Amino acid sequence: MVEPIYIVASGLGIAFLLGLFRKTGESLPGLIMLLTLAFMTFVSGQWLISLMFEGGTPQYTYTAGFKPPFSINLLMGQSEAVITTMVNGVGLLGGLYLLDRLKAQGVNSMIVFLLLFVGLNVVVMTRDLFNLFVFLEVSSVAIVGLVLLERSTQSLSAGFKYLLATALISGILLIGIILIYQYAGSLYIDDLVRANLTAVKGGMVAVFLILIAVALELKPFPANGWGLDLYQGAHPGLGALVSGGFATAMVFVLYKLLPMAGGGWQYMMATLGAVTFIGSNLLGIKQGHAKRLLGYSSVGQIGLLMIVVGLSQHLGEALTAIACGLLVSHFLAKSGLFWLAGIIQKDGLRDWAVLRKKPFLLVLFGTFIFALVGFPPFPSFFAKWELIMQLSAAEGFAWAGIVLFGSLLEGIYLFRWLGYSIKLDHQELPSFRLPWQKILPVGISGVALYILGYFATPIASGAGSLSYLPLAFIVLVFLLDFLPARVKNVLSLAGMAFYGYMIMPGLYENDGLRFLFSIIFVIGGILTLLPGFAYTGKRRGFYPAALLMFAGLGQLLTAETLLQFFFAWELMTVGSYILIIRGKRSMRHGYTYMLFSVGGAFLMLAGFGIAYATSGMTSLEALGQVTQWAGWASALIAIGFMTKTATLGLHIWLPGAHAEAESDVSPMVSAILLKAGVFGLLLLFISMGAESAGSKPLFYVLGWLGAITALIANLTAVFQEDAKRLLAYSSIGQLGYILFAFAIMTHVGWLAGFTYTINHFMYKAILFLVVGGIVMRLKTHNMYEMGGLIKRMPYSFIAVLIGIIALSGLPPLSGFAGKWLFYNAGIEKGWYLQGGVVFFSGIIAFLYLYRLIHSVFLGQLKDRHRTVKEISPWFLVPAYVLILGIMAFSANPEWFLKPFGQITAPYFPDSQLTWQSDGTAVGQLGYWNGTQVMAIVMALFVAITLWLIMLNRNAKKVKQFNIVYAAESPETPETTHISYNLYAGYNKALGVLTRPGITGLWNWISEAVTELADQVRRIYSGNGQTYVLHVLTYVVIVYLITTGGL
Amino acid sequence: MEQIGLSHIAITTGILLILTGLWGILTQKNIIKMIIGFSLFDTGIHIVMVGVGYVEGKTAPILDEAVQLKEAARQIVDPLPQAMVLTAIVIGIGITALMLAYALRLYQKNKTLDIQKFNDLKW
Amino acid sequence: MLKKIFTAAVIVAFAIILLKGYGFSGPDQQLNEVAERYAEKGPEEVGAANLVTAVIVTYRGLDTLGEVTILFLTASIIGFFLKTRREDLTAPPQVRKTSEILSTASRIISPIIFLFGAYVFINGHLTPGGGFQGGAIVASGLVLMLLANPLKTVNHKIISVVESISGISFVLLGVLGLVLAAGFLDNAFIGPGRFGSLISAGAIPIIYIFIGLKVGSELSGIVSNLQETQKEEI
Amino acid sequence: MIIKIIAIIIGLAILLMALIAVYNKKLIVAIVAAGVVSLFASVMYLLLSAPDVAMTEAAIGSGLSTIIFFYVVNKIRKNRKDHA
Repeated sequence: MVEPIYIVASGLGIAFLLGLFRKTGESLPGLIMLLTLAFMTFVSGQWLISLMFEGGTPQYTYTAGFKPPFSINLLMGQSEAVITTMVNGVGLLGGLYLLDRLKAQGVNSMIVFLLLFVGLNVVVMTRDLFNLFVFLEVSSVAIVGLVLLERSTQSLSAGFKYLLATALISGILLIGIILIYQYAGSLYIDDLVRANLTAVKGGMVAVFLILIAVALELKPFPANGWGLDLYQGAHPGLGALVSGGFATAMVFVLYKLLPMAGGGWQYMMATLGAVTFIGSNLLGIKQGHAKRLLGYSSVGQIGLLMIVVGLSQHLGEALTAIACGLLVSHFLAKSGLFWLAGIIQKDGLRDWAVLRKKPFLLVLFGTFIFALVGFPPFPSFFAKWELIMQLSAAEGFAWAGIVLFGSLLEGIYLFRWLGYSIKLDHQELPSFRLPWQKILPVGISGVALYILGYFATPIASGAGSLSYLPLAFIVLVFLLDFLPARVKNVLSLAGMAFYGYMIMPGLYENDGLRFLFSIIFVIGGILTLLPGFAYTGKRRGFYPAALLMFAGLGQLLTAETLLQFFFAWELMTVGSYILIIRGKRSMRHGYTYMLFSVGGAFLMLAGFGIAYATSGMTSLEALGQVTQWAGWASALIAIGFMTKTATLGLHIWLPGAHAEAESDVSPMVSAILLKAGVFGLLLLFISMGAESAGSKPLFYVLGWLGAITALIANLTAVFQEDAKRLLAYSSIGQLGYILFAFAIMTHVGWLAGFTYTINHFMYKAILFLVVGGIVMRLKTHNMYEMGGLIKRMPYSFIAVLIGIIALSGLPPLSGFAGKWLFYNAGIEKGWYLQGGVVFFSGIIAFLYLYRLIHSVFLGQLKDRHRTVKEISPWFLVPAYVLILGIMAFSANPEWFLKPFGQITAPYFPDSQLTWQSDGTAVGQLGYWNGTQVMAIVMALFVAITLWLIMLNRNAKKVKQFNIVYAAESPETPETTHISYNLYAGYNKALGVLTRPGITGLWNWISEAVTELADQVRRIYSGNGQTYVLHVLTYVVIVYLITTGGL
Repeated sequence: MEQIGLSHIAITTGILLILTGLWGILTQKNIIKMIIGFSLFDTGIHIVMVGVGYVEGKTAPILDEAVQLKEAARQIVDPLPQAMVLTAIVIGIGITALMLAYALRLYQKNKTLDIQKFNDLKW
Repeated sequence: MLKKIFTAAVIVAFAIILLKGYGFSGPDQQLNEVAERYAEKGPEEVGAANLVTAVIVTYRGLDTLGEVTILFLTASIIGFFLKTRREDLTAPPQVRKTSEILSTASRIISPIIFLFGAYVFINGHLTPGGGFQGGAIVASGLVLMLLANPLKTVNHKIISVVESISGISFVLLGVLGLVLAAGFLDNAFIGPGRFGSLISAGAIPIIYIFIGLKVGSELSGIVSNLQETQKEEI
Repeated sequence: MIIKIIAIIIGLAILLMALIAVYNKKLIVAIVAAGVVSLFASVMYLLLSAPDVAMTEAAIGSGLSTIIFFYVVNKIRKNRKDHA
């Protein structure tokens, strides 16, 4: 083992040595510098391995061999090893990244670079307060020096402001140190922790000054203008070092020094962190400059870590894991982002669209963004989970709320940024150079995030046997992304089939409910992947995303613990987000979808926190064991799920997302993805129980919500001109039915719910597949630009016809079964009014469904569509498979409803449906025989069809432009096409209900937040003197708050 | 007068000097003046530090004929704050020099020493 | 104006915090544990008559190393920050002629100042003074030379070689302490000598010489760089 | 007793010089005043039995520091003249 002091000695010695190389050229010194950093990394890494995995003992180094407090001592313990390894690692990678800059500036700049890391290492290891001050100065001065790697006026003024502020801060620290020495007679941190200085009046001030100085070094909002200017003005390579290296070390210093103060002070620090986390992320929303935005985000993340450190007494043993998880994610992601900023050299967020030129950089960018917000499989996900769980367990719900709210704010600007880079239309996308020494650090950061994420899994309670097998498969597909789409499609189908083979038999044996959903998720997945064969080219990124979504969906079913469930949920979100944003005009919709998903997921997480806290369990059963705040937990979780089911108020992401998605993505997200929300709600409902206290009002509210959602959504669907948008609104409405049915919480209600769930899956998939296929052929979504397609696309016509009959709930098809059960259940429950609303919305559904046939397939064929071909068989085949399903359901409902009954029976044993031997179902209010109805209607249908064909013989054929019969102008269909604004009359009467009031509300909220951010950020006047005043004022105000007066 | 120790006088002077320095830093628009303010601020801190280490009526921590080895602990003032101040003074000049170098370059770039004029980075 | 009042209020509040922190209790009567131990054991453990030196070089040697590092850093930063353009150096300088008296005096006095500086840092373990003070004095000698003859450019090569060699030696001496004696920067790997004499206190005089040389060269470097700086090289 | 009175006088001198340093319009005067503050401070250190610190303050605080200030201000002036 190499003594830790050699980290310092080698760094310093080599730095001094480099002074001799000033005139000899820059290549050799550059190499020496990197080798030294590598050596430092090696030493600290060696200690890391020894202390973490081999049970090594911490190593103290005393100057001149005297024991503290008489000498300075350095400690290399577990946490020190972790932090120094991180710091040195970023030094090594950052040095490589900046090498060309450093060479251009000469050997002196390399000396400065090296000394920055010597300083940080000592800051981390030292146990002496004054020594900490000295080496903190070394680091700060080195940073000020490295600012000069860029010689613009901006970076000069940024460096000067930084220098002013840090000079004041270190002065405050020095005053604190001398006061500490006065009261404690020692500078040894362990002595000071023991001395209980806050009990003495002056000692309290001393401790306060030390801690506030350390806090200020973390650049707390709002006294951090100088730090933000540095991030913005300096070379991004330095930004990475400050954010990844300096801030990391300072968080550790805070952790090291905070025990000097008592409990109340720790809350103070957590409060400062909370203000920083929320404030900084709020201001990020308005920020358009990439590096400054990264600055805001860095500061915010450090605020989060301040919260964690401040609340350490509540986090118990999990503290280290949580802090490390957050720290390492932030460290890797933020350095990576700064390095990326340096590579593409664009300041405007919108200009990051150039990343699209290099897909692997885009992937890395996405990785960093997801890691920052805390998505799986990154360490931050597990850390954030555990943080929320532990905070909840300590009943710190407000803190948990703050953490989640701040994270949501962060998500707002990070995902907008990601959206720009994936999709923003950009005039020109200039290419940029990619030197290997710049790519390498970014790549390593990205890959390290995945690897560490894998190893960080046990941080979180309830991780259990989290399966990474599907993820490994996705990584494989991702690596094969260069292959043609068809090959990848085969591979994906094979993967899905194998996955289904793995999980479905087990579910079939044990759990009907999950088996039912596995049919939707896995079989549905396979069917909706088939249309992929219709695409040519590579479809980069499609398959990993789709598989990610399906893996998430599948793992929802196999999850046994809360964490596994949440993990799967987030995977599904990531996958579906990428799928959705792939659409041509989907940037905004993908963004909205992501925000609602993140917000919903955080509410869910909060609910899970309550469940974990009150039940003490990590398994999914915890949801049923909530002893306290049950109403809160249920409501939070329910809202979380309802963001996926797009219940009214939380639906605004859906129409755009589904309508603009690619033709084969729409059925995936509409027919399948939404069911994840339904599944979640069912789990919740089951664990809540119909009769438990507090549940009833919730179900009542949910029932109404479902009914109103159905009404408004169906009504809105009626007025759509865009076929896919129409189907999207229809989905919202259908999900409203499903919510309503399940909220009834009776046996029959649930049967209705299941019937709707499976049927909506089938017919919505059919409709979206066929309409998607048509859109692919015609290149338009607008129904008034279609028409007469029955002649060109007869098979599509039949599929849509069957789809809408099923959807409308007319006998004989399966939709009728749903309706019948539905009214039975509603009446039985006594929900007449709600039932009436639902009934009314069912009638409205006819209006829009009619349009799908009338405007698309009937009428006159457009001139330009005269030669259009039938839609691709790859769309038709899955649609017809699903039609078979509908037919089977319709012909013999017993096959389906009986298993549904079995699923439902354990939860609602009363008032079950009874089945007679001829397949007649008997409920409380009547009976119904699907097979007979089917037979009769089929007979009628055949008869009528034959009669029509007979009549057709006498029909008179006319030319299309025979004006007597064809009252339309094919040139400007908008104005004269009969199907344009078909329901204008209804719109006058009922349109008021479809005014986007909710959208307006959300818009208003978003504008208000943005405006607030814009106002608040004006405190950063850019004047260095004002920044210094901010720092001093911050000290005074925090003192006033802490001590309650002067 | 008996109640007031030499260290009290020094520390009061030091604190007032700190405040004067801060006032200069926060009110002077000229960058050079601000730097002077910082140098006063630093000197004030140093005086406070030495004042804290002072023990009434004792001699410098240098052992020679005047200070017997055995008696040392009862005759000298605390050497540690002095050592810290030495370090702090040297650090201080480093920072001052750096600030001045910045001031020089800032002037050469913008032809002004007014701190308010360097606000192109904000918000 | 409002801002000034606000500033004043903040400073007054800060003053109150400081006064509370100091507390103004009665005058200290005795040393705390740490200082007492330095006083009692210092001469024996370290061998330096000047206890401040003992603390600086040995007990808290790492601080000193850090401090030297900061100066080194500053010198390096100013070095690459104010890099001079070649043509500026060759351009005819427009400097006033210095008086004959000053240049003559500097020729005589400068070496004396250098000698005095050296004396101060060599005797640092016995009398007041040491590496920093000596180094600063050496640098002032250089300033005098520059004042007397502004055209004379200081030989950076020598400065930087002295700076580096003394820095490395400092670190190496520290490591020698680790290898040969009790710990990093332990001065005891050289015999203690007779207490109070020049050759005593183990390696302290040697370390202080290097500190003195280093501080002197660093300060000289800073001063000469500031003196020579021209328009920025872009 | 005498020492305390001297200390008070020096303290007042320090503060007076500091005010001059902050408020005098002429940079040169301000710099000299700041140098004098350091010089008085080093006397204060002597009174406080800190000869080491006193030497350092005298050499570095009032000596070198002032010189560096001068150099820079000179440069700036020359620059201004060159420009004008």
